[in-house]
Amino acid sequence: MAELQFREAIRAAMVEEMERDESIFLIGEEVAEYNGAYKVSEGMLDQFGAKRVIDTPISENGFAGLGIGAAMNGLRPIVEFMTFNFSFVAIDQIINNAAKIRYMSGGQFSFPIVFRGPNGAAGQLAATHNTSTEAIYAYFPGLKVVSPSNPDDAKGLLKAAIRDDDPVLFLESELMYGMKGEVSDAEDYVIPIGQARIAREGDDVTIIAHSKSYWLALKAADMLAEDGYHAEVIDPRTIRPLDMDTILTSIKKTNRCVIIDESNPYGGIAAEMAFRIQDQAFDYLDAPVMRVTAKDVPAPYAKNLIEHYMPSAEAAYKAAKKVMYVN
Amino acid sequence: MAELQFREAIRAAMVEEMERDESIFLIGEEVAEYNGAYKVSEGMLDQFGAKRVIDTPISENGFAGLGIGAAMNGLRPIVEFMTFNFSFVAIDQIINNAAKIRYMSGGQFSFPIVFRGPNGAAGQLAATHNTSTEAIYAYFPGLKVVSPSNPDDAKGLLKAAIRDDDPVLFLESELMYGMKGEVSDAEDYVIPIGQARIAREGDDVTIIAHSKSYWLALKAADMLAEDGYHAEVIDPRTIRPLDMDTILTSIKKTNRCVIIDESNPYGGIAAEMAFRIQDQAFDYLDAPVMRVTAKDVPAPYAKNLIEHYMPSAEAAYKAAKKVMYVN
Amino acid sequence: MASQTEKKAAPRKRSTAARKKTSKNGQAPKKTTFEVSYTTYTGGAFTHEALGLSKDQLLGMYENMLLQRRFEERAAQMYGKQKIAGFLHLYIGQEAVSTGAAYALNIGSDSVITAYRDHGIGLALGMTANEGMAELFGKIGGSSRGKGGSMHFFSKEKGLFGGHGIVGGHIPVGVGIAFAHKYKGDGGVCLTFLGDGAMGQGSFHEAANLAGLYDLPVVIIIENNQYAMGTATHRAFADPDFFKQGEPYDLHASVVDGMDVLAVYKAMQDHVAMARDNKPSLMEIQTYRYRGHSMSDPMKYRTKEELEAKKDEDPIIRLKSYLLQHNLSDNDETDAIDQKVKKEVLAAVEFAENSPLPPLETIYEDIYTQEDYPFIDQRFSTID
Amino acid sequence: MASQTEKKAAPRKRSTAARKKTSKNGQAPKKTTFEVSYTTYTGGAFTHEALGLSKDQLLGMYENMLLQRRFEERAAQMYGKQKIAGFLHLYIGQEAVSTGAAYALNIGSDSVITAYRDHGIGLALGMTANEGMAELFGKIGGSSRGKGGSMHFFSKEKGLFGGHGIVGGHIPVGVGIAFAHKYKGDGGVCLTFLGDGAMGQGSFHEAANLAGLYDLPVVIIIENNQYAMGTATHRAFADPDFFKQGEPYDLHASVVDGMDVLAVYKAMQDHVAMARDNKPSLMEIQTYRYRGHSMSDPMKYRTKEELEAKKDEDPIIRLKSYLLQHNLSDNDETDAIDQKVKKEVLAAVEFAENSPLPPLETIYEDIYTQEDYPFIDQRFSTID
Ligand SMILES: Cc1ncc(C[n+]2csc(CCOP(=O)(O)OP(=O)(O)O)c2C)c(N)n1
Ligand SMILES: Cc1ncc(C[n+]2csc(CCOP(=O)(O)OP(=O)(O)O)c2C)c(N)n1
Ligand SMILES: [Mg+2]
Ligand SMILES: [Mg+2]
Repeated sequence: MAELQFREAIRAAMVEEMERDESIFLIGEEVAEYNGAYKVSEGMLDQFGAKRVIDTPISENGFAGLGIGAAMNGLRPIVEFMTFNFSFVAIDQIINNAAKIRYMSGGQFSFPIVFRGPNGAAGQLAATHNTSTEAIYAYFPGLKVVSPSNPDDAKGLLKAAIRDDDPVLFLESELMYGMKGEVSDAEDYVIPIGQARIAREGDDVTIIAHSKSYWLALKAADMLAEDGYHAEVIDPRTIRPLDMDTILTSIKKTNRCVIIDESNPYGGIAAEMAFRIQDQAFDYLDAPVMRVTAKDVPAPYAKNLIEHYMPSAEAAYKAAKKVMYVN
Repeated sequence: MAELQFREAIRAAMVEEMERDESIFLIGEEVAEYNGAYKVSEGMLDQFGAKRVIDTPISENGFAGLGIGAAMNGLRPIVEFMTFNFSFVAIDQIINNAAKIRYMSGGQFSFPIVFRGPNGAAGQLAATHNTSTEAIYAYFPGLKVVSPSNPDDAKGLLKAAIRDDDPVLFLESELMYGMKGEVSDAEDYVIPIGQARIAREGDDVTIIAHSKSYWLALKAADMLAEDGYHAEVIDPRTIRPLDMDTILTSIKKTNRCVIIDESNPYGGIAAEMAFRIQDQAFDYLDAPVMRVTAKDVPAPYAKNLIEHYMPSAEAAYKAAKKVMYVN
Repeated sequence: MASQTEKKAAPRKRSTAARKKTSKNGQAPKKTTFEVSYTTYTGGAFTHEALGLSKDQLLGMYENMLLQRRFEERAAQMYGKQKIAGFLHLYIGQEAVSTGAAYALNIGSDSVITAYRDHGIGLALGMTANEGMAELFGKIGGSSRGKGGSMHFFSKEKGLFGGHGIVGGHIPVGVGIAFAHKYKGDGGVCLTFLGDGAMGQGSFHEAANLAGLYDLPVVIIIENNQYAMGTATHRAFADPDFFKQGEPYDLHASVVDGMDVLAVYKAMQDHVAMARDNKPSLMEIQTYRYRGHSMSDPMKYRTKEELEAKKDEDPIIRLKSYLLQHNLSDNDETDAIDQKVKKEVLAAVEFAENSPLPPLETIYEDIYTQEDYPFIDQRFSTID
Repeated sequence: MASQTEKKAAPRKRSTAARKKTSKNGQAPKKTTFEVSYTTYTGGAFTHEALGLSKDQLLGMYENMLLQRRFEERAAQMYGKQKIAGFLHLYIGQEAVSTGAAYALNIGSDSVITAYRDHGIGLALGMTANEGMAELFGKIGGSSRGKGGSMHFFSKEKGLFGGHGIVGGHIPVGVGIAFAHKYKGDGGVCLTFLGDGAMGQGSFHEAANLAGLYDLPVVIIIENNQYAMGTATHRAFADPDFFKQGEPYDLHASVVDGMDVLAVYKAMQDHVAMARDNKPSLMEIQTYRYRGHSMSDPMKYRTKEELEAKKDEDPIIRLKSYLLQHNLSDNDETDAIDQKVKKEVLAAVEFAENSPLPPLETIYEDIYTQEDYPFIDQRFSTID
């Protein structure tokens, strides 16, 4: 096991796959000569050259579409959005072309393309630079959405995403790029898309959380442990498709569930998970499924406000106690 | 009470408001000389002239942004999207500018703007022309989302939307434009945004549905009536904010709920409603909240497939019986 | 291209340059000018000899155009009989563009992408009337298995990458298809067609710049049929001279008479040759659609006279008279072609009629390549 | 503008035109050219007398530029002390642009919109250092009550419509602000600033066309500081001569030396005058940013030499030497201004320090004008 930063794990996945397959290339703003706005692609231009590591103008709609056309014509693009906040000017390409052309062509074309980059809250950057896009993209059949919480999952899942013949949105986080973690150095480390991970076992309450929120879940679980309660922590890892089997199995054991998600609440993935849980495990629930999310407001700049805006381990801890009907 | 087509009711609302307030104008593709792609704005160019009824190039991002700038600078634009499928190339304007600038400016600017046009499934138009956008826009705080099911609500709610000082997305339907209905001819008919309508009272099961789906709900209620069950039908009318009081009151009476929504299922508004219902009326629910939605696939062209794709009254009827545990 | 355009490889220092001028020029502000050149392919200016086209090739072009025409006339009729639903956008009047293009390509190794007015180019490239008509009918025998309909003709075999319904959305995709040709070094080029109305979309600007920046083997072709739905170009564009849009992206531009298949063919040859050298370019083809935008269009935005005048330029009649005037063919021969095409189209209607509806389970096919993708389980929530 | 551009009101029939040519021209394809003209405002070419600027106005410009400079130098220092967080994009080096623009406007009745590098224009228009610094500190006394931060300076009073973080997203908004000026007939104009990098966005193309089509009182101003983050313009654009982008939208274009406040002022005067006549136009200002893109930029993409050379053109030093050379001022006078500005900035830091954090309940304010909007109730779901 090597210890890698999150950004290094992502880079390792891209490098290994690009060494394996000539048809893979990386394209995006500042990915080449600048070595990546967040240094994720550092050194890749030197290793692979300008043909395969490509800087673009600030034209997300243009280069996302370029990637889609390249995928239709036999290549395997990795399209980096500097952040997913900027994917909205390209969303038409993703949801109408990448997600739907295969269907509209009766299966004649496939879309082996990965759209990756940081997603979600990133601190004091104000409202336009803190958008969580999980639910928006997961809404569209034809896409897969992956969002890892740690370097090991990031490497294994990104390799899977790059090999996948369907379009995958791979959601990272600025705030986690520097985080270090053990990463398997297995020969060819691939984690299948669509499998949740049980990070911690327990039978009192299930806490579901992905990406940054996963770490809040662990913290909340620790706080609960101090009170003598055993929380089971599940990291879905893949947002679409959801691994409901793992989730339902846990809930049938704990009968209680709290979902942490830093998205805004309305129609977020917490709502979708909760819907399916009450839909498919109604008789097992001893309390409503609760969600701990960002507030129903745009993200503010001020330090105290953005902290107040974000979900917290404290709130998750309290929510867990609520669904256990204890205080 | 005058009988008006849905399109006539929308036109009446725009005409009355434009006669009342010089600062209101209508802009969009084919709204002026062509009289509207769906004839909603028929005659308005003649009445108000080219200054206030304005044809645009096919530049949704451009003219949506133009409307937003005009709103910031003292006007009250009505921006028509020929359909909301085409709003995706303009979504950045709507979610990052219309929804957030007020916040980012500390309340210095307001956005009295309406984005309106047909939304959702429209028959055999294939995958890109059948998108339901409710959940995507409702996700964003800063926006209001309204989607009426009949001419009377359409007129009263559109007048309210035009007078509202916050940005409102007003979601119509190609397939309903020709539908006729009684419309109040009260002097100044305004229906407040954010109030659901109980369309039919009953105490066995609550069926919630908006826009086209509302008519499926009535049909399902009739089918249930034939079996001797009394369904309460609620049309939320406004998607954001949701009138939870009306919904919860009903559920506390019926203890059962089915939501019909022609959106795709993942993270749709049915998931959000269900989340809040189980969250806030858990102890009253005798069965899981069920949703009857479009299938989890892109919309197909073929007649039989698109019919299979759409939610049906039949499915809602069966779902209602499921939550009543009868067959 | 502008005479004074420097190669983009060399970083430019115009701010310094600007100041240098002051020495020469105390009197400011200073008016400066530059020249832009473009190429015109005028109708009637090209003979088949000059283009090296044989009689058989001309007859092939005639049949190719006629097939598109008759196919769509029949489709319109079937729409009236409600065999076809949704939008049906007819290409009638523009056939010289698709045919001229198809003859300039290596079909199978080159690529084409267009918008929703796509029947013409599909048939021109060799898609069969059968698969086309069956698609319009929404049958399993259709080119997209009934999932795409009129706006979504695709043929991987013929290099047709669609058929796209979001105006402007396919332009960057076309540039990406060209990107892949260059990346793979397979010698292919991509013709990216769009309508005049699509020039209103920012996607054109982004795609044109990417094409010029990366020197991609693409020809961006504006089919200027004068209208976007009911909007004449001069009502939608500050300057409807679309050929001027090449210069800012370092794309050589041409203006082509789209009612003359020979002019179109020659222009396509020249631009395809540029593309094979990785010189992206822009083409404005001036054409005309005889029918309404789609089947429900009152056409109040244009006069009968205008329409009739254009019909005198009918590209099919025009080629036919060219054949007769040059004694390359006679009425018997052209009639025989007419008959052949008519049969082909009638057979297609019958094929479409007899092709089964797509089985309901196919609704879950062709979305993901993954065989066992777990779609949201509606076993409980919606009763199938 | 192209000499041969017809007025867009008159429908054009170029396809006919094209064919007409054939008579004159049997030999085809035919090369055609047209001329495009633009205006150059070169540095050093303008004297204050010629521009009718008084000594006091020049000193005002000097103070105006210096305030921006010192404000940002101090902000950078406060960022180091973690009083400021998030992105901090400094405008240092570009002050001649904001000041030249501000002096050409009727502040209060005219409008300005720009991207996220917005401190300079905010202060130039008269926003106070206090409200600006407090905003950077995220305090309630900030111009946006601490909700916007560095990228989101707004001042309704001064006509600053932001301060926008999505590259290119504000360009159509600027055109809409101009639309409202014309609609209301209030005589106002809107200066819409964007960076060279923003020229990659389709929103420019759509906005420029709308401006030209509707004849709006707007000046679209490209602040070409040679780089977008680490990308030099020639690496992002097929043709980095941005002034060429005016022609296709019927916008008169100018190229301006942005290191000379007098050249900028003159150009702004001329273009604002065009705008007041509802003649939209385009301006490419060649400027330079001395600092990194934001606070964490290694700046490997440019050489020390390039940076030093540019510093010799420092617009503030340049105006100061102009004042001295023309005996309009002396060091005592300029030093006094330096002292005044320094005090103002220090006072702003103190103001920002002492301004309270926004009360937590303000998180729900300034979203909707509706007082009682029912935000999603987190009473139960998240415990406050
Ligand atoms: C983004 C988007 N906006 C609007 C539409 C609706 N629409 C369909 S076709 C059309 C006109 C396009 O005209 P043009 O590009 O000239 O093509 P033509 O119909 O003349 O072939 C419009 C506005 C759309 N499909 N997509
Ligand atoms: C749509 C979008 N894409 C990417 C970014 C990230 N980004 C922020 S600033 C910037 C560079 C912009 O350069 P330029 O327009 O030249 O302005 P300058 O920084 O030189 O003032 C980029 C790529 C963004 N904010 N928005
Ligand atoms: Mg057209
Ligand atoms: Mg720049």
